[in-house]
Amino acid sequence: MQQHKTCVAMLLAGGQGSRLGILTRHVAKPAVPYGGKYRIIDFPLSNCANSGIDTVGVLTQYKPMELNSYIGSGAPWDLDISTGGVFVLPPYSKGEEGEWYKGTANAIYQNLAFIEQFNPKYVLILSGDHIYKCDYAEMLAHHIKHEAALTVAVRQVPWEDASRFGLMNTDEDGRIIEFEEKPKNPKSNNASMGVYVFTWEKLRDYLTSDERDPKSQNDFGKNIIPTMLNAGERLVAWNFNGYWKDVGTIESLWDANMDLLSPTPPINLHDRKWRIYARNVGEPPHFASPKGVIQNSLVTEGCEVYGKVVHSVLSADVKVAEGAVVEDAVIMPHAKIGKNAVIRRAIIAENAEIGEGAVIGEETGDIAVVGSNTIVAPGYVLKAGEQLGE
Amino acid sequence: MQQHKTCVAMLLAGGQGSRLGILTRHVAKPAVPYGGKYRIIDFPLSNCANSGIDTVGVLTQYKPMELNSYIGSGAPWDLDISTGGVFVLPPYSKGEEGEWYKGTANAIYQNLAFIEQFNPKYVLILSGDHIYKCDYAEMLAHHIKHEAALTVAVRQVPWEDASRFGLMNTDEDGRIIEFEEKPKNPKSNNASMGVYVFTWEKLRDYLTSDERDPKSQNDFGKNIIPTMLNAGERLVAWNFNGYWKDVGTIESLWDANMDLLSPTPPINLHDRKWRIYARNVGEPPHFASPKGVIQNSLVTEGCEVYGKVVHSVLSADVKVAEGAVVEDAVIMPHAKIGKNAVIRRAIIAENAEIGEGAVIGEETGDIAVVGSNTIVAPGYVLKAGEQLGE
Amino acid sequence: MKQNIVGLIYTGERVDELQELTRYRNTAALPMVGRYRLIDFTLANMIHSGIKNIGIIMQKNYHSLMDHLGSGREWNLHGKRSGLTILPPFMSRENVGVYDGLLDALHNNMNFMRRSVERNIVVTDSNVLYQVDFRDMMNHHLDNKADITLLYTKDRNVRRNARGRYLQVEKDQVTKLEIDPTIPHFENTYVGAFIIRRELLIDLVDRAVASGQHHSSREMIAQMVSERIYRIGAFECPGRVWMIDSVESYYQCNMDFLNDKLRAQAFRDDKPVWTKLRDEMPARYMGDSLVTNTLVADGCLIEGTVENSILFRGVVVKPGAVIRNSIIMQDAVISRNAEVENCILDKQTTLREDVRLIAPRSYPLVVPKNLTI
Amino acid sequence: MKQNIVGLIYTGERVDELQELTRYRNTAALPMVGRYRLIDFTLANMIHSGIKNIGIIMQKNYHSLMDHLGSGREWNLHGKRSGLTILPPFMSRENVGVYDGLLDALHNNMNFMRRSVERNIVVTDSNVLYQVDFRDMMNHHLDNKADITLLYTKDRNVRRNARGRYLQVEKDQVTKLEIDPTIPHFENTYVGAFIIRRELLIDLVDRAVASGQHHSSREMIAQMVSERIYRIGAFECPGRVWMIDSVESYYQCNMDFLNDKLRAQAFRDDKPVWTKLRDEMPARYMGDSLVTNTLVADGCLIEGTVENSILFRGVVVKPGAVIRNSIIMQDAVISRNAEVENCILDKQTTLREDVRLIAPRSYPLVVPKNLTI
Repeated sequence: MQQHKTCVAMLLAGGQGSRLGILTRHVAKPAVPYGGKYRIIDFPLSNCANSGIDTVGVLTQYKPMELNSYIGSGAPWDLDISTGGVFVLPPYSKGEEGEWYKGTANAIYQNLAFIEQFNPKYVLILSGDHIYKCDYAEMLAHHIKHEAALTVAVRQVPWEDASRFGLMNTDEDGRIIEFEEKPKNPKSNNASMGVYVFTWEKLRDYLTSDERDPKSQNDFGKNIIPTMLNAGERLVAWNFNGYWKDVGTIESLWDANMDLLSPTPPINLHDRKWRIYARNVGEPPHFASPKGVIQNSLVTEGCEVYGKVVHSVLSADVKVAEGAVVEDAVIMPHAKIGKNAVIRRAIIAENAEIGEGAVIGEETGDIAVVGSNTIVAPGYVLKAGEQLGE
Repeated sequence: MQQHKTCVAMLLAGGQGSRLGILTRHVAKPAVPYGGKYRIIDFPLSNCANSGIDTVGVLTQYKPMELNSYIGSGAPWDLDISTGGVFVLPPYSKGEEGEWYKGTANAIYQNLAFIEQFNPKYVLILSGDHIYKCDYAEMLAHHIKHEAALTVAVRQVPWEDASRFGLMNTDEDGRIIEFEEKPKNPKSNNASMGVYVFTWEKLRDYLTSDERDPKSQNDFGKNIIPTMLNAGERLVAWNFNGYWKDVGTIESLWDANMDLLSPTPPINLHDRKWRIYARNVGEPPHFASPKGVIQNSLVTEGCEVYGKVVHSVLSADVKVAEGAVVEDAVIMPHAKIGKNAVIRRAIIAENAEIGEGAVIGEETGDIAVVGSNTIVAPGYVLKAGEQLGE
Repeated sequence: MKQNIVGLIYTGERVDELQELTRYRNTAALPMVGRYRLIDFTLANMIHSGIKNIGIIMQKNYHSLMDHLGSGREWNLHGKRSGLTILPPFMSRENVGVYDGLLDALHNNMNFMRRSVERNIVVTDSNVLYQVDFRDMMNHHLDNKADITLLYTKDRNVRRNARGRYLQVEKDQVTKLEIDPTIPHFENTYVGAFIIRRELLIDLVDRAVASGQHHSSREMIAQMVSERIYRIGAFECPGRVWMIDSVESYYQCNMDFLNDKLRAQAFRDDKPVWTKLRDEMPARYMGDSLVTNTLVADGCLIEGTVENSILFRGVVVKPGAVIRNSIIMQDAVISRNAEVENCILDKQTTLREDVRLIAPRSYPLVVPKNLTI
Repeated sequence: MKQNIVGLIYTGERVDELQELTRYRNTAALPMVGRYRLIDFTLANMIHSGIKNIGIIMQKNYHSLMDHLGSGREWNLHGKRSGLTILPPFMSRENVGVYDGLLDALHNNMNFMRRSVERNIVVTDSNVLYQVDFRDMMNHHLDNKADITLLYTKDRNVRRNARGRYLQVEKDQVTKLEIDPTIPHFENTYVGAFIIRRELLIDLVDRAVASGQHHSSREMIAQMVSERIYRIGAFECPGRVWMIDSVESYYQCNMDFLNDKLRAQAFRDDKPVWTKLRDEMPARYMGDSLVTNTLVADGCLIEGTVENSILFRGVVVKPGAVIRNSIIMQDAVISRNAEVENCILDKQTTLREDVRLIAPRSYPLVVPKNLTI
């Protein structure tokens, strides 16, 4: 059967995300929990589903198992269809030997045959590192309207931060005339989001020639975009104005969770026209006990709160025992907080168990982290900014 | 959520199957078409579904893309469930560097964490190289009844062939007392089928210690089974009496197809209590034209036969033009046989196009093969035993 | 990508002329062309027009249709965000109901129309077989600035005396409408599909019901034409159209698929027609089989002679048996030396050895399902 | 692994005492415990007993139940080889029917029973909530060499005067049966579930219908007991049993789930209760919320005070609002300073600002769905 997809998405989910410390020791970054019932990868996958993109390749090579299990058949995102769907794509052996993904561009290059089978007109490149809601269909329409070879999603960052980003300098029509990677003296504040729409033939051609260049680092930002600019291809910028958060560090992951607790959260997860889908674990409603206290928090199904929870995010199946205090904290799925334990400005990862009277984190200072499956002894004290884990 | 699976299956689908020549140049062996509408992997997957095993890991490192696309969400085999299902498991990066699968045992070892998450009692090890119908539930019941650490499926082979196999010498109770790999003077004719049921703890322990042995080849037959025997573990044999065909060579693949054309085929694919499932391509019924002739053949939906087809297997969407003759041949999906072409004792792979008047194969001699996507020029002659392909 | 059309299929047509074929199934569930049901072609039209949200209004006899559609998985219509919605007849403490025509059906399924988010809706009957891209029709509708656009055909094959709806079309606009004329005066036959803004349809149905026109949509459209308030567009259906409204037209439609060209029109590589799967093995030709000009589905076992026929999945033709100009449905068995000509054998029928069942070409005989003769 | 029991759930109970709660839905579709429907607990019992082939006999008002079950995907019952089979009321040219009790329903769904391949069948009602492993019951049935085994409970909570079926059980055998006694004489209440060999059930139904006992299965079982031809086993249901047959029992059952122990019995880590998903975000506690002894589902937004209550998905509690001892269903809105006590608010109800709706504990008030007060 001959297939014709308008657009296939390729999601770069490969990074270990080492700046997340012990949180990514056992899982890839896109599988890190966020916001009570989501994982980071739910955002690009749900965006795809809501944008009408039904074929997604997920490129991964680090700890793919948890991601593989989480994605499963793709049903939670309506991506379990016979004419497309979601595929986890690790590097594979070609004849005698295989090779790992060398860079972002190389990861796509190694999967050109995957894309080819869907015979698409356009390819959407995504990364699995950000929390945002985005209608890729609008971006694609922009790309088509401007007959671009490549459209780069950009967002305006404060001028003082601009030098930390890859910047797209555009002319008045939105055409990209220059790309600067972390310049000292930025000429614009249009930061690339690492979200690209390529016309498929262009992508294929430039990836193929880039691969032949032994000096190339096979990276979109460092190699592909500059080469295309030099070749005079039509590159346009597409402005994104919504909430966009890189959750690549402990601090930013914690921040992004706290964002959800403001009276008017900068990202609305209650939007029934743009639901964020997630794999559901089948827990009963959460229980607020007669003596428990819950204030300014997100609490997910399966939780049982006998202690005090203030300004925190509780993921599915978290237990907070009597006398325990959880404040300004992110508690990931299945974690147990023992009696009289105190958790402040901390992230407690999946399945961790905090013993009675333990004190994790402090009222001020850096975020304390307890890694997944870690059992913290009763009375243990973990100071601000410290990490404890297997 | 705590899971408890009785049995998880691990399917070793890694082999390139180089003895299949150009047939496996673009696909892994388990993805090779067979019997008109199946691929080799449909047999172990359907056996799992029919045996009530709903969680299958498919271990692969060579050309996984086609296999990945073919398996998709697992829906054709009822393996698209949220509490299990089918997972394609390639080797993955652990921290800084990754490693390819070194041997069959190492492939399972690298995926111990995958198995662990389902917390099974037993693990079924399968390979993706054989055509057979087998009720693994019976084998599992045998394993449980005999309180074995490992149960090996065996079948009786003719004594004269026995020295080509790994043989399980058993006592009168069916307990394995000796394992001989291709002995010159066989003491039994119980050949191992490479199908194993392990008690999970035993498997985990022996794989872990095998991995620590730098001299081990990390192979079930060469290392794990002898070690377990030496350690005095209870190893039992389970007799399988049905049709079982290794399709590892061009000749045996062709043979296995021809088996289906006998008046009473040795394997019944029309068995409605044990269906072999396959991904369906949505083709209309096949068309036997007013002038076409079809005799003693299997013809799949989507075919159009204007020429003569005798004692052959036609897969989905094969076209046989006027005047063409197809005899003793296997034609794989989407292949086109041009006018007046003659195909005899041949395998024509997927999407191949045979030009007008070309002659492929001969009435006697070895099987001729045309590889996938190959366009054969009009009038071309391919002799017996020759292979033509990209 | 994201679509702006929701589909609604009405399966309530009652066609007594289909005799035993619709005794236990509705017209939409009629087995067609060896492995399909009639509704598969309507679904294919919608799916390949990018429509992902489809409601199916059920009527009497809908067991086989529900069984066929299942979860919608085979059509990739099983999603959470969209997919197939089965709309069974509304039955409450007050209402043990069967719809009284399309208008009544629409009125009782207002919830589905209201809940949908798409701007436009295409409403189709289910007893017509054709190929159309509703996106082309939608574009025509918009370019034509129409309020509603009707699909029509000039195919003379679907004209009937004293039955059907015929349109006078002038400059892409419907100016007159005839319902069930003794002899049709206009060359354009309404194919039973229209496109309209969803909100407008809701409004029209509300008003029509309020004013007591409960019988069918015919009046609604007829009134729209006569009132001249709305601009009623007309879009011509490309290719052949088959109206399945009698045993003869059912038989002829199936037989037409033996024609290479018409088959190629219906089954395009890039627009597969999906249907419920059976996981049958390929068809087997054994012994002295002789099969010509015949469509054969998977799972058949043929040892006899078949010509100018259609064999559905799992049909068994024993040695010496002869089938001519016939439609043999799923799992039927034609025993040794039996002969069948110009017949329609329904599912699981069995013809015993040496039995001859021969009808005139002009009047194909229907054998009801499960019968052994 | 491979199972030898097929499940059949009868959803035809008509319980007028449930008032408005079952006006547009049947008992099986009653919303329970914040995010479930009553049938989810029956399905969980079957799924965790390894039953993979389940038929559901539909009756009047089954729209919401069909919508809930969808393709069966959420229960992993969407496979080809097995899964959920929706059995809508049989309607043909002859029969616009509603079943006249379980026996009639079984008779009209003989096809499902005949097509199944499992050796045994468990048939359950759908208005009882309990936890049982049918494999234990099956083993008991076999060890006991029974022809049919009835599930019963000694839980006094389900005893009713003038209603119900009560069993005299001697040595695991039912020796007497009472139907709707003024005052029950036996301490064992039949829970509405029995296990039997599939072929035997088919035979019994055939014979019962042939002899004109069309009304219900009650007579069939009663007759079996009195005839003393068959060995009628009895298996005691472990744990609590809730019979949902009135507004009061519905209310009490939900409230019982505020008890940690009873909740732990129903929701085990290794036996999740699946239900239709809504993809809601976690519940949000904002402002001066004060919530105690309450079950809260995802999607709620709570800015007011809630105690001893159950909030279904998407409930909004505005600042100053107070909810006590109440069940608030999906998407209900309690506006500022409104107060509700001892009430059951059905889906999408809205309480306007400052409105007070207070009922006595002994007589909880039901507010029908979509109402704004």
